[in-house]
Amino acid sequence: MREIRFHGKGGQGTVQACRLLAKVLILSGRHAQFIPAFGVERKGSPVYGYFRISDDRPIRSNSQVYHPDLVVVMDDSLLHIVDVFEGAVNGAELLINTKKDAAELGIPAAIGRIGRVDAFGIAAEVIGRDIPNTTMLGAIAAFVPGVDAERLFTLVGGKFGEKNVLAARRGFAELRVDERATA
Amino acid sequence: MREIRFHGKGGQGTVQACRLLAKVLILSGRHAQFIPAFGVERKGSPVYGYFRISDDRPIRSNSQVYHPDLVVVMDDSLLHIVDVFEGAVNGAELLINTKKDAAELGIPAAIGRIGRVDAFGIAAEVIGRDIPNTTMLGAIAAFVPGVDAERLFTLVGGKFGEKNVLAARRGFAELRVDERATA
Amino acid sequence: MARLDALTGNECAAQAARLCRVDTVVGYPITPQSSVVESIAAMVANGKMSSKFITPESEHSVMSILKGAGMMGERVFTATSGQGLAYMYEPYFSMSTARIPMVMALATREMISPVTVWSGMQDAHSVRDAGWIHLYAADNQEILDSIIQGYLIAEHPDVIIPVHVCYDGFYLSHQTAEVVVPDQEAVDAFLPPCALTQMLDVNDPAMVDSNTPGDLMMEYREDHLASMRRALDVVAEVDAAFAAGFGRSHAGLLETYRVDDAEEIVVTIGAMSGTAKDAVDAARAKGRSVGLIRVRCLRPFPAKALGALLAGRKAVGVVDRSVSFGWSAGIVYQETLAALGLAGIAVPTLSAIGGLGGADIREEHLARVLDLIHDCALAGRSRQDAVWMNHELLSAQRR
Amino acid sequence: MARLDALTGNECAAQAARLCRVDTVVGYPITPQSSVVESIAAMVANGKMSSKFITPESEHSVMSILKGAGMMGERVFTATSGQGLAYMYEPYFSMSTARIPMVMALATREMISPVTVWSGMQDAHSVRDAGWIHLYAADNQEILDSIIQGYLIAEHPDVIIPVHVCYDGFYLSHQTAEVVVPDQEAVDAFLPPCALTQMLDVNDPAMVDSNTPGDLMMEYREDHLASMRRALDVVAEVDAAFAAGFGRSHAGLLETYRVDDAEEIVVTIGAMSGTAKDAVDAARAKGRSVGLIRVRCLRPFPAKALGALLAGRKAVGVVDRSVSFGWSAGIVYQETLAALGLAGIAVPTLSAIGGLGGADIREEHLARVLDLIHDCALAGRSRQDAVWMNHELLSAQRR
Amino acid sequence: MTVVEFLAQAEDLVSPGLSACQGCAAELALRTAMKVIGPKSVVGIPPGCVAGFGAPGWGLKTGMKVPVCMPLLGNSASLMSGIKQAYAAKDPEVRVVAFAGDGATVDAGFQCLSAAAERRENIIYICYDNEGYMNTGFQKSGTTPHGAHMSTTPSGSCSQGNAAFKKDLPLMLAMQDAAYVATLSVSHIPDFVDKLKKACEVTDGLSYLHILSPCPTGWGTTPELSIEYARKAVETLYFPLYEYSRGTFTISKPTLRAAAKAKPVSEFLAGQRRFRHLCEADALALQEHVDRKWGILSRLAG
Amino acid sequence: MTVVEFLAQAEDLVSPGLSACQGCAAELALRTAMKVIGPKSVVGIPPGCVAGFGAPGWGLKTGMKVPVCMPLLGNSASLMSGIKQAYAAKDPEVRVVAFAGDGATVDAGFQCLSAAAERRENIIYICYDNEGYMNTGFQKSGTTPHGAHMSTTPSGSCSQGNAAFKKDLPLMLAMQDAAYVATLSVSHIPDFVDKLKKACEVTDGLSYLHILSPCPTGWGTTPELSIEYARKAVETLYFPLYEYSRGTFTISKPTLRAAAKAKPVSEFLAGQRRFRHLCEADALALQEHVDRKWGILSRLAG
Amino acid sequence: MRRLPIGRDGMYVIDTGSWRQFRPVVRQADCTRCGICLMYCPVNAVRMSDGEVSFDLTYCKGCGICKIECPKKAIDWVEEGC
Amino acid sequence: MRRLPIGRDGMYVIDTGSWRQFRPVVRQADCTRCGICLMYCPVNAVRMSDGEVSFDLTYCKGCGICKIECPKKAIDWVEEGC
Ligand SMILES: Cc1ncc(C[n+]2csc(CCOP(=O)(O)OP(=O)(O)O)c2C)c(N)n1
Ligand SMILES: Cc1ncc(C[n+]2csc(CCOP(=O)(O)OP(=O)(O)O)c2C)c(N)n1
Ligand code: SF4
Ligand code: SF4
Ligand code: SF4
Ligand code: SF4
Ligand code: SF4
Ligand code: SF4
Ligand SMILES: [Mg+2]
Ligand SMILES: [Mg+2]
Repeated sequence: MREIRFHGKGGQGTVQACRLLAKVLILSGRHAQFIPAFGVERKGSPVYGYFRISDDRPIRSNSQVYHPDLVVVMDDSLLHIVDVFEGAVNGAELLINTKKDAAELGIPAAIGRIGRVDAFGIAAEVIGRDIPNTTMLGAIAAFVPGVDAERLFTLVGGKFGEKNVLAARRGFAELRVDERATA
Repeated sequence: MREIRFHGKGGQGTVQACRLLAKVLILSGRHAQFIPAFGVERKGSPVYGYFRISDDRPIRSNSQVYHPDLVVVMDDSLLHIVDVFEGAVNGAELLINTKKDAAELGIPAAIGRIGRVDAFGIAAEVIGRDIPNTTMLGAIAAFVPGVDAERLFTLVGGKFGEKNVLAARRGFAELRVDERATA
Repeated sequence: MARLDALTGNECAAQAARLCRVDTVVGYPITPQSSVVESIAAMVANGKMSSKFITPESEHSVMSILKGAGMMGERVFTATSGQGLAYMYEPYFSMSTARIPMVMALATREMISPVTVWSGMQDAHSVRDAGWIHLYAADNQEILDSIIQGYLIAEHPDVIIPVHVCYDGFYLSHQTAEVVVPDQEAVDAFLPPCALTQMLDVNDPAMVDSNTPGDLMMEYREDHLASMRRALDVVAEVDAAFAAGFGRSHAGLLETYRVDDAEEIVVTIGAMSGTAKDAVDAARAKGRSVGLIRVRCLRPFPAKALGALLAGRKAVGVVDRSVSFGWSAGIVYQETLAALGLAGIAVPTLSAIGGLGGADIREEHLARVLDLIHDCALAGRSRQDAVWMNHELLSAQRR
Repeated sequence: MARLDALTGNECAAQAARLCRVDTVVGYPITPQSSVVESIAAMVANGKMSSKFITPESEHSVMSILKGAGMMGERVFTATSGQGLAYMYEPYFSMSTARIPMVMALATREMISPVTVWSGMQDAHSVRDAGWIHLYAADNQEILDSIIQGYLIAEHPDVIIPVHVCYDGFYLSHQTAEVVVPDQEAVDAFLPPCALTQMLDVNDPAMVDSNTPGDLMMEYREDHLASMRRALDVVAEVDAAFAAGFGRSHAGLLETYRVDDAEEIVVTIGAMSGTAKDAVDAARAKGRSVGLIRVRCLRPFPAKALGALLAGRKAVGVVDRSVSFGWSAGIVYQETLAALGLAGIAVPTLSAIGGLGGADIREEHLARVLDLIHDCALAGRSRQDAVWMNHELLSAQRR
Repeated sequence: MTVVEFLAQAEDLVSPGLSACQGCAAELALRTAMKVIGPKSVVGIPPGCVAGFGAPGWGLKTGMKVPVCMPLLGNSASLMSGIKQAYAAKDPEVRVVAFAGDGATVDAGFQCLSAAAERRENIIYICYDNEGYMNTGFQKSGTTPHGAHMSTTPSGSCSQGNAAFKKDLPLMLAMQDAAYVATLSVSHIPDFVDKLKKACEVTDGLSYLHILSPCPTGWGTTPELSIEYARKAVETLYFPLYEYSRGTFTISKPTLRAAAKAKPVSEFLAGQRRFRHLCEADALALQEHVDRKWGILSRLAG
Repeated sequence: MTVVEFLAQAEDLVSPGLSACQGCAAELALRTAMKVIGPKSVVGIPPGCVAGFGAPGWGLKTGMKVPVCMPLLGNSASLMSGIKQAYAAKDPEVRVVAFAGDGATVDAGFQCLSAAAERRENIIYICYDNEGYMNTGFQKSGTTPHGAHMSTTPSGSCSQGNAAFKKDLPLMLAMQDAAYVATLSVSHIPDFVDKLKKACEVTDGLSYLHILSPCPTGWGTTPELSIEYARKAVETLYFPLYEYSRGTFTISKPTLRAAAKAKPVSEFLAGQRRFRHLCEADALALQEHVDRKWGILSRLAG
Repeated sequence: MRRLPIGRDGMYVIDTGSWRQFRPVVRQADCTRCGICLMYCPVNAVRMSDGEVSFDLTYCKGCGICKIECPKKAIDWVEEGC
Repeated sequence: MRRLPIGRDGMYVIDTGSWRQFRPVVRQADCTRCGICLMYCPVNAVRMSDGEVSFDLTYCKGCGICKIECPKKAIDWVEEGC
């Protein structure tokens, strides 16, 4: 079982991305579950998503994720607003939309592998709007083992249109990964 | 404990009479209880009243009266519509508003003492309307031992006015009682 | 000086509201309660009572206006029945959870469908978990006294929960009986002037009742439940204080009648209890070892006290004027079972249901129920199906 | 052919309504249910579903329009939550007592005050005695399947009672999970076309739901209760038939998990059950002898079955997402106590309350509750006060 | 066929003996309306006098010859909408009728009535307006006139009766553009029958018919004067008769005639026990209200 | 003092940062209205966007500088009546205000609003009309215009969006003779401020203010055009500005100007995503509805 | 018993004729058969057949409306015998 | 805890300035101080003091209404730096 926590801001399409990711995984025969956090979701306010993936047995827990193995951050400005690493297990991974280098982000030592992608930049170029979700989906497909990327692109196309497929493909391609050793 | 059942028709003031009778008894230091029956009370439809009097201990029962010691009939036309004697104990008494003789009324053998008064006639004369209730109250004071007649007249006056006091007084005076032996 | 009078149950409720000097009454007519609010309207119109009287377009508004006035710290009152209670259910619920300590009279009524306007306690019992305190009166005097007690309970600083004073529609609401009407001075001495918090004050702006996250919500509920637990004592304390002041007690949480040595117990609620005492006396006269417990306070439920009273009995029957659809039995019966479960005692039980939709509960019915309780005691086993207190039960008896 | 999909709980409810070929859906938005009726509106607007869709001005009207259509013999559907259920309480009650066998989805929600739109089962639990059958789903697949089962149960000629399919607001309503969507043919084979009585027919004029005297009212209630008792079997039978047809069962009335040899039992309801199974496994791994019972059917309450399952255990804890204000404990707990009382068994018990107003029920909470159940078992005594599944409980654990 | 001929031959669809008070105009309104609406209809009668006097039946017996049910006090328009929509699929010609008191219409059931009008539900909604909650004991409703003594607005040393003014539901529903709106009086039966016929013709929305229905018991008048009081209400413009449809208001003939030489509203008030305590000023306030209302109506129709 | 000067110096009684969408007219309406109403006031905000964006606060924090509470969706006018009547005894000058969405006003809360108007409760009831249930996800309300695509009246192969027409609450309350009724637009702030001042003056009944409140998120427009859409609504007579008091209707200046050369309603519809699917016929139906309504209003004011 | 009660038990009928204290009697000579009494009778108790106006006394409640409304004052008011 | 929550914990404030993608900037030279931008700003973020118009950027959401409504087109639209 893999537990993932998503962090986004209202308006960045985090929930839609998570739902689509769940669908990709489920249609690929894996078990997946997504529970959005239930606050007042308005443009700009922090948004949380709790995600579980399991290969062996169906997922039974219906609670939020408190000890993520992976933290996905849709917008690096969240680093200043929310403690995105709260409760993360030692050696947890991070996937983040950022223009910056990993070193600039002040990532705690407990975090191991780090994926970075400039989703805003890509989205702005490809879609013309700064909505990072589809680009991030592509990056996730590259970062998380076992996500069927082609199926993902197909579903993205069906749901968001061709430009977003391009964004996802670029997210997939432009992911930069830093491996770090943790305690 | 004395259990009384009243029979009247909607519009004849049975409930008001019973309430007033209860008050007279209670103010005289006796225990009394009146529960009206709960149907659709409209002009002309049969109306029931359940009444209990006790000299010794407070009344505890809150059910209807099924085995009356006394049946009060506000209008002898009810004899054809309702079985006013249903469940009456052997030797029960009857007080009835009627112009007729006791013999004409077809009263069952189980009924002992019978009181009769022409309440319609008196009311028509005295009040100018055929509402028998205050006349019957007077008759009850004459028929039922221990009802403080003067107090009753006072309360009737306060509630219904002087004409009705006259009606009550005439009901009191013009009651005719037939004593019958029962099995 | 206290005055002896012959009053209906509804008049008792109106007199109590007057004596409690309520600030605002909001009333909407419904059978069998209407004469409560009508009596109050008449007293107000004639200067015999100084509260405001408002009559809006529905019960949803009745409770909503009361909530507004209650948030302003007023002492408020209303009365309703059956469908009226159902129609106000949404604001009714939020009245208790907003902790606005009013008193409401309920002349109980069966719920439609099919259509009825008559007696039954389904209305009250079905909303037993909406956060209110529920007292059930057994006679007219108790209606009057319980409303006075109700304000003291509701406004008790450890409680601050609204109180529902319930009484059998028609059987009490329309019954004329002897009642002692206390005088104003005595009530004033017992019930201090209303000193509730004014929640909305332009000189001290505050926000009341806004979006509340889960952790905080849990705290509110925890406090509500703690206050309810405390109310178990307060109900008893207030009745004791009332007895001291007025010379009449209404038994606090549970009334007991000839239970001390009783092997068999019948549990009742409301007006049937008086009739049932007659039935108990008759059974005792026949040599039966039976006693009666009347549930006066259904919410909070005096589970421990009831469990303690039931320990060691040979059988317990509960007579209900309502049904628990989920248990195919009566609601007070279901509550009593839970009290047994909590106490961990095994007592054969029986549920008897009667008096729905205006049907009468006769002494004969109750006598038959006492027989059936005795059967349970003899068999040492609970009765499977509920006993229906209808014609068949009486014919069965005759056979 | 059945189709695997990733759906929210609300989408499952909408899909189920479509598959059941309901004639009329009346919908009013409320968080967290809104997307049920929105999905249906969209399917209707796009010709993917052929029922009528009506959206009136309030929930009182929602249930009233449904009652009208239901009296005409239509198969009808709606969904609501929290305040919506409260606002429709009056017609909601009369829907069951008029014996109109619809199915309603409820994305459960905490009741205000204070204001909340979040999860909790207070809405559903507080109306448990309004005559409906209540099923509680534990995951999205069960939502979909229970609604399909619901129509078969509701319309079963021995039942004819509406069914409420409840599921945790947000935690399921907004959860995306894997769901098998059965195909129309399979559902058609399982659920025959609606053949309910048209009560109002100009060619056969009849009167429906008019003034009813007490004796007759008693007969109606007696029949309702008998049908509820029968529904206990029907719920189980229908689930078994469903399993035969679709290869999935939802455990009928009560789901059991590792109970066979368990000395200690935790009773759960709804979505927390999955999390609790993880906690049970963890406790088992630590050598604890613990099992889980999930209440799927709260109304009718499977008291005997539950009592039988609890006999001989060392302790039982019940986890609630609601409170019984009158018991200062949880509502399923109170029901469980009554089951113990009925069975006449003494088992130490504990009430745990959590997840109110959107608060999360974490595996850690449940682990702690299992510890406390164990304490009860060791002490051989029930725990007095309810356990609040909040931060303090977790900090207490850490200490 | 004259109106009298029509009424003489039309089947009475209501039980011949129901317990309405002597001289109850609601009974007349019900029987007459049902003669026009005819047997292919389903009727809903919410709590109130008409339900109370037994039109929906009692126990297992029915009070009407057409299918009849009893909505809640607050849901008639919704319940009947559900019935109509379901019936429309089977037989669109079946008329679905609510016959509701003023309390069920302008108070507890107003919201859902307004919503049904908005949804253009094709039902016939008839309000018999006896100006109070009569069945429960003569309490004030939203249509109770200013000053009336009712049991929740009693006159007394501190009160002059009802402080509010009569709520004008027909105008409000016209402002909502209900398909057909009309006011009817039992004193003008040809007009009454005519409007009911029009309501039966409507297929694209809700017809709202508001009938002034004198109540001798509640108003404190003798039973034989019920029609006379209804007539006075029309002649004093206390209750103007008119129709609304598709943006157009039409004043009905009896009211046009009355307007020509309108009598003072005091003629309507005289002799009613509920107005016994009224002082000059109250009567004046009522007259002003009537004048203002008539002003609005004439402008709308002009 | 000019209106601008007044607004510049008046205290903003609302939290400076609330989570209304960018360009939300309801936020403007709330802040502006409260500047006029002033600090001696109690406000009730039922569920809806304004409550959702935090004006009543969150957790233990408040969103306003005056006492504020949150009624139920269906009881604002009643709850606030209770507060006002209680306050009247302590300090009659305190203004009691409901600030409610169209859903809370014309749908679930309509009945109690109408009843409060009838009782002449002295409250100020403000409806910000964004033409839908926006907070719960853009569903149709009673004021949603004909044809609009909303999430419960979606357009699609079998549907052209909302079948009903916008319910006209201000006219309905005027027919009920509420003490003061006015329509307001955020595009005409001097008129807006003026009407609020008048509402504050009323002491003998209910003031009902109906504000058209463009919602960029729900209407599918860009945030910067909110005022422009409100203006177009006035200029096309889609939303005429007027007042009612004591039987008299007065058309407000901006609408008098607009009426002189009214623009077609299609100018208001253009560019809104909710109307994207509309065909010619639908637009025509809307135009006809607007014309009919304007006809009625001009007759009333004439 | 699942269904709500239907009118199969027949019609709910009250013999309201027994309420009467006075009974309407037409003076046929003065009656013009205008039908106004029929139009206004709340209980539908007026019959016009064979050119004569009569009353269904099983149900006529004796309200007096026909008497008042008759333009010819052709209806007499006769007290019911006790 | 008996009372419902009151605003004693202070005011509920969100720094909505962080939502902005573009920021309004007045060209003071073109500005006539007519105050229209102030009148229409939904968040009350326009300040007119010392004869200058400015914006409270802590809360200005960058909706663009002031820009559109300014009769002098005196407000520039500047993208926020990332
Ligand atoms: C929710 C609810 N509240 C109250 C009642 C009680 N009630 C029954 S009829 C009625 C008044 C009806 O008045 P109206 O509609 O004018 O009919 P009328 O009795 O005057 O014929 C009331 C208040 C009810 N049935 N339901
Ligand atoms: C009884 C009830 N039903 C449904 C809801 C859910 N609900 C909350 S806000 C809302 C819509 C409010 O619409 P409106 O008043 O127009 O405000 P807006 O969101 O458009 O600002 C609804 C339906 C509720 N709170 N209470
Ligand atoms: S009280 Fe009035 S409306 Fe009711 S039945 Fe009697 S006369 Fe008719
Ligand atoms: S959805 Fe519309 S009304 Fe609601 S906050 Fe956003 S813009 Fe304002
Ligand atoms: S109203 Fe008079 S004249 Fe006309 S038919 Fe009747 S009795 Fe004859
Ligand atoms: S007296 Fe009345 S009931 Fe009898 S016929 Fe004449 S109008 Fe009809
Ligand atoms: S609207 Fe333009 S000109 Fe007017 S004050 Fe603002 S910036 Fe200056
Ligand atoms: S951009 Fe919008 S929020 Fe910012 S100052 Fe201009 S109008 Fe106000
Ligand atoms: Mg009426
Ligand atoms: Mg809105």
